[in-house]
Amino acid sequence: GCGQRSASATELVVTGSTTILPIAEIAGEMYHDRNPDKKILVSGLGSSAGIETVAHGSSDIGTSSRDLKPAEEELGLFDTPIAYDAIAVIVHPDNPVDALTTEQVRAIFSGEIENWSEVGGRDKDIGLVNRDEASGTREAFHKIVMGDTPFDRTAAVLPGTGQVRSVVANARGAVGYISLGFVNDEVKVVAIDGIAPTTESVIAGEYPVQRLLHFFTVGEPTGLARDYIDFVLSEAVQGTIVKDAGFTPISGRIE
Amino acid sequence: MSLRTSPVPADAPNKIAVKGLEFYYGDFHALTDITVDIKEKAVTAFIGPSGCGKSTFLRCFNRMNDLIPGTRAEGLIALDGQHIYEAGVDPVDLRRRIGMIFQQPNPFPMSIYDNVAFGPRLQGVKRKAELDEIVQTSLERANLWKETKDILGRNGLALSGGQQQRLCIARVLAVEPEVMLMDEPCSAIDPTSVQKIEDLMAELKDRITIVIVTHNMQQAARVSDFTAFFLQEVAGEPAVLVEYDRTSNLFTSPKDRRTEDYITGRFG
Amino acid sequence: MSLRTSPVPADAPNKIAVKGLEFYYGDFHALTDITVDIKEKAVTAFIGPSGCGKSTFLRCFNRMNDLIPGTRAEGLIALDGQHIYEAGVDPVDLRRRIGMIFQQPNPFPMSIYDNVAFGPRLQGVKRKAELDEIVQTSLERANLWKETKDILGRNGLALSGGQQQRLCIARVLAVEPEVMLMDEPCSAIDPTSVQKIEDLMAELKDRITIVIVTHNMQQAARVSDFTAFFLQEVAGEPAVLVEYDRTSNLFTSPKDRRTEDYITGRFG
Amino acid sequence: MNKNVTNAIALTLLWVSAITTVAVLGTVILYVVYNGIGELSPAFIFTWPEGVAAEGGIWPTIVSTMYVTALAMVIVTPIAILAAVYLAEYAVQGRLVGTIRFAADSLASVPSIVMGLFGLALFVEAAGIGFSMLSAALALSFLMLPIVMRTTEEAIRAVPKYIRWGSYGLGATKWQTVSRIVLPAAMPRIITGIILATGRAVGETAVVIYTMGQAINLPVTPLDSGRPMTVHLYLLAMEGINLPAAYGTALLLMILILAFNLGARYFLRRNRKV
Amino acid sequence: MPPTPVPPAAESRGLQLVSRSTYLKELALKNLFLVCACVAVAGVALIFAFVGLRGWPIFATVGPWSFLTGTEWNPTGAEYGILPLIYGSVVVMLGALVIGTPLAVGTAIFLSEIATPRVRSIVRPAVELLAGIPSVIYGFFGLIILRPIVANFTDGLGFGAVTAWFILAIMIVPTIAAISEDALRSIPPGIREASYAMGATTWQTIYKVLVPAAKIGIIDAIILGMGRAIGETMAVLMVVGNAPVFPESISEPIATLTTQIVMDMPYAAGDHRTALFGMAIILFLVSMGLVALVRLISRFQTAMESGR
Ligand SMILES: Nc1ncnc2c1ncn2[C@@H]1O[C@H](COP(=O)(O)OP(=O)(O)OP(=O)(O)O)[C@@H](O)[C@H]1O
Ligand SMILES: Nc1ncnc2c1ncn2[C@@H]1O[C@H](COP(=O)(O)OP(=O)(O)OP(=O)(O)O)[C@@H](O)[C@H]1O
Ligand SMILES: [Mg+2]
Ligand SMILES: [Mg+2]
Repeated sequence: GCGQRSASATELVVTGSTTILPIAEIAGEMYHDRNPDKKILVSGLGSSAGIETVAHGSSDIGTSSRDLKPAEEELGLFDTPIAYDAIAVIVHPDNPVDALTTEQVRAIFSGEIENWSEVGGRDKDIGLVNRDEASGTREAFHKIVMGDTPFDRTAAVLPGTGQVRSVVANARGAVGYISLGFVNDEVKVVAIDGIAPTTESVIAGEYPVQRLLHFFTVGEPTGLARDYIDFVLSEAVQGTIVKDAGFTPISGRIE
Repeated sequence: MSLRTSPVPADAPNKIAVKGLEFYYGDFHALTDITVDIKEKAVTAFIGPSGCGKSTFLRCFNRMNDLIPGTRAEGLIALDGQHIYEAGVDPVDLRRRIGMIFQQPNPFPMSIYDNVAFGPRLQGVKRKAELDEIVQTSLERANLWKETKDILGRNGLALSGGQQQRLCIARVLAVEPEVMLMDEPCSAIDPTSVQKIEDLMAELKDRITIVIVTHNMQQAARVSDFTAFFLQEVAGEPAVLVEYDRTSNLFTSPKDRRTEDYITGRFG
Repeated sequence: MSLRTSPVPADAPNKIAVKGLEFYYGDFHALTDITVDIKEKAVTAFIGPSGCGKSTFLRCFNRMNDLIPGTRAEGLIALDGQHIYEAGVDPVDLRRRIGMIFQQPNPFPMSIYDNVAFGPRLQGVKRKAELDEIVQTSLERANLWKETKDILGRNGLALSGGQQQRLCIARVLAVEPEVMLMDEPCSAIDPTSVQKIEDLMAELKDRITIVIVTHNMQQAARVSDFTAFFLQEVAGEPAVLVEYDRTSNLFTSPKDRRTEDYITGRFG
Repeated sequence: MNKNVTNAIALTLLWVSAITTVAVLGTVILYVVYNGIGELSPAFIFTWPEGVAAEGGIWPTIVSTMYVTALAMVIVTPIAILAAVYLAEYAVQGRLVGTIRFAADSLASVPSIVMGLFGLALFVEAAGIGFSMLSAALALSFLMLPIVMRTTEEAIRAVPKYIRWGSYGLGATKWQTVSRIVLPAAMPRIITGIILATGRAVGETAVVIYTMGQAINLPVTPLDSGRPMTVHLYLLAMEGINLPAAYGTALLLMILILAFNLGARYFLRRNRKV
Repeated sequence: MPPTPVPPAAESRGLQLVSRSTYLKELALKNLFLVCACVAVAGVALIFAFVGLRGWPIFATVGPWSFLTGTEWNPTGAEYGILPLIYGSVVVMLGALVIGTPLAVGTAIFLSEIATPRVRSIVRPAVELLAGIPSVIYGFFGLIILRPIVANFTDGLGFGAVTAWFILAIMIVPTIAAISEDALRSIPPGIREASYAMGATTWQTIYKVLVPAAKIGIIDAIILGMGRAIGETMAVLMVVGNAPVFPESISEPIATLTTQIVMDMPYAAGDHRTALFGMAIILFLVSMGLVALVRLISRFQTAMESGR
């Protein structure tokens, strides 16, 4: 940290989650285009760093893809959720498996289950597709689904959502996970614990593999921070960037 | 101008007969209307100024020119009466019968033994004893056995220039050629070795027909029975065979003025 | 063996004096005990079989051998009485006074004009008029002016071999050397050009001392006043100066048997 | 006959290997052209990427690539040429020259990822230049140095010794000979070498990814960061969301590289002197 | 040298001594050039200093032996064993060599012995252009075209050593072909002529005379191709699947030293980052070692040819 920032009227520092980085950054540019005298400086350091820097005042907004830990609750941070990050488990369209339980998904990704027949599918080896460790999607999937169970390390590791999707779309035995917003017709989405991931089930909080993306501020946001956050919550951002980035807009929840 | 060789009878048979040969490097017409008979078991020398096509002509005899893309030979060259440019003649087989020695000694970068055994092996000789025998005989006939019999495993490149040239001769002898073409075989080696190689030629011509290209008129006079003088009179025009005769005649009483000018050193 | 040149008086002064020269290429001892006087305004020819060190000796005169790492010269070479290997003597200045022509014509890859102007420019001549003057005179003296006066801007490499060689001579003449060293200047060019260059040498020797290395004994006989015969008798041993005399004497009545053998073609 | 059959079979196989090589090149080029040609438009070249999936153009990445390449060329050229002059004209074979050559060969064979980490450690972090054109250019110049050095040295050595002797024989000093005769005569080949090395730099990814940063930016000063075309292509390809843009970028990159290579050839053919 | 005094001739203008300013100028220039030449040495030293020093601590903390032979690469669990990565690098490299070498040497022989000048003027630039194509493009090509094909054949994902073999094999062809061709072309033409004149066919000339004569050059070429294959990053990264494990088959995901560095660099910190630098310095040492090997072999050959 570089000491206490005096809130500036023209410059806003946003740090934190790499998952949120593209939204915050592109929204920042759009904001700057509309308000040429205002500058939004965005950097991605990770969620913990975001929470820490905003708490210590070296940034104005801390972004985080996880909830506050108990120890962080006392920092007196104000939480503005800006989007849902729901993760869909995808398989090849020909795969007869429609639904899995969280336990089955965990067993598949930890390498315990190696054949589709073990979960009611054809007798076919499972081809695991994982994301790289720098990925926010992997981090979220790990936290929500895997818990303490490690990933199977023989899985192919791909550093991009699109690649995961196209690999799964072309290999009959493959299974992978991507942000819900990136799902298209090429792949088939599997219901988890009986709930299919849809915008509705996500907003209703029923779909198990999801999390919220947060903007944290010290106290309720004011001034430039308020203005920027409002912009991020507006349809201009929610309907475009948030969707493009594969997240589910929060606008459905906020009346 | 002393002839060390015993004279060849005038009615000696022709080993190679050339009639009306024209030779082209692509568009460049290098030789025109060459007609000459190479006598069997004699040494024939080709002389002439640089660039007049001596090497080119020599390389027609074993069709080495085939390896240069775009070359063309017209007319007739017959080995023992058979036209060598005829369709169906295998140049590979032809070259086995007509050995060649080059200006620069060019032993293969392998052992002395393997150098000499190269040709026989190509022909399928595999038995060690047989190869040993061939290698020894060939080296002996090339007067190189004494110097190399203890170092047969050494790389041919490690020999001196003169020894390398004799190794190349041994290599050719190992395939028992009927004709040996030598393109300035002595120009890159020391005088003592030259002596040895000239002696060798004198010995070999009892069994083999030899054609030698040389720049050194003294050498031509010393070693050859017949001499052919080539000349390209105008640059860019094809060269012709000016005079062909017994060496003793050509050097003492040339019939053509140009031959006389050349051998008395008025040009070249 | 006709001498086209008027005889040089016997008491002509020495331009270069060599005494007890030993020359080494690293470990290889190339020349031993060479003692010879090069007469001023005469043509001196060096002859001998290939590899006997003629070029090596010639290159000692302008210290070109300095450019080959590991070479060493011992003994004395004096130009106009001054030892050229003395400490502190600038080889660059020496080379300006002793011009050199090589076997292979070697014009610079630039225009004819720039080729000739190269030397004067090195010496600091900058004025266009002065350079023009020097270029014209030098080309005239090299008998090349007529052929090139309209194409001075053309690349020197575009000339024929014989013209290139005369261009190289013009280039050397432009720096007004006192001595001109020529290392087989005619071996790579056509007979007509050889004639021209030999004529040129006959003209030049009124003002310049010329030393020429040649393989062609007829040429040595034609152009030179004095001839030195070098020989390396045993391969690996240093070469010696066998005989040095007026050309007319050396070719008609050699004193040394080896010289006689060589010029009558018994070896080489 | 048996021998001739073997000969024919073997020669056929050699033809096959050569044809395979050419065919692979053809396939790669055709594939990229086929898929990328529809993408190419002035808008694609001259506008900025936008949005999460980088729609739009790739102008800043083109500028970044050109910028860093030019900078690296400017840095490497004088050093490499003078170094080659030393090796070809001045050096006497010895331990020092052996060391220099070994170092140059080693440098030429350094995996580019190692060069990238090196640039990161030295220029970006230790020297504090940060992710920038300059850091990337410096790292790239280490990559180009041995290439330019070698081609220049070969070019200098290809100048016939007779031409040098002609100059020395006229009383030129070493430097005069080198600067007025040797370098001008060798220049076409030297320039060709530089162009080829530059082409290599254009296509380099692993070095620049850790020295230039990845942020899309239009560099102005050497201290600005940016994202070169190769890195952009890598990210697009791996992200896999916007493949058309990836094809377009690949095609432009390939056109650039081919232009460098063919340009170098053409230049040499036109200007060869010795 | 004996200082024999010689009487000076009357008209001698005397030889100039070397001028001091010229001497100094030439000396200064020479030293400037020397300094430039030493930049290459400095480069190598700097790489050692900056990559080596950064990576050094991992050898100390983990221990060189367990770093090199540890079978678990699991940085989040603080396990830094790079044996699977070394294994991956070696497997990928060997496969590429097996496929690429015949192709490259065949092409080299074709270029130097068989192609007419016209054909050569097409094939040779093609080989050079192959070297010019950026590795990301090969990677892209491999990812989009080759991987699905391999996936079809193996009924897997298509990520793994096999895919990398084909891509890498193509990438090392130019290196091996160019150096082998140089070696073949540097055989004096007289040797070829001699072989043909002995009645050898083209193929006999090639495999009995030319290939043995160029053997050392071809071995050099293969070694340098090996270096290229081990060091290649981007193309491999895009097709191997990046699983730092010992795979069960050649068509299952695998990782190499280079790809793991790229995968981990964005988020690595602390020991993990140090380990990546440690891997980089190993790569550097290996590539230097290969260069040294090539030099050693050439020296050996010189010794061979000068006799014995
Ligand atoms: N491969 C070739 N392509 C085109 N022209 C050639 C080729 N080889 C030789 N020539 C030309 O053919 C002519 C005859 O050349 P050749 O080598 O046969 O002469 P030569 O009498 O052997 O000369 P030298 O005594 O110098 O060896 C020359 O003008 C030469 O330039
Ligand atoms: N740079 C060198 N290094 C070592 N030895 C050399 C070098 N140049 C020449 N020699 C050797 O010195 C000896 C004399 O060579 P030089 O070139 O002076 O002979 P030459 O009489 O001019 O021969 P030629 O008539 O073939 O030109 C030869 O044995 C040669 O091998
Ligand atoms: Mg010839
Ligand atoms: Mg000489």
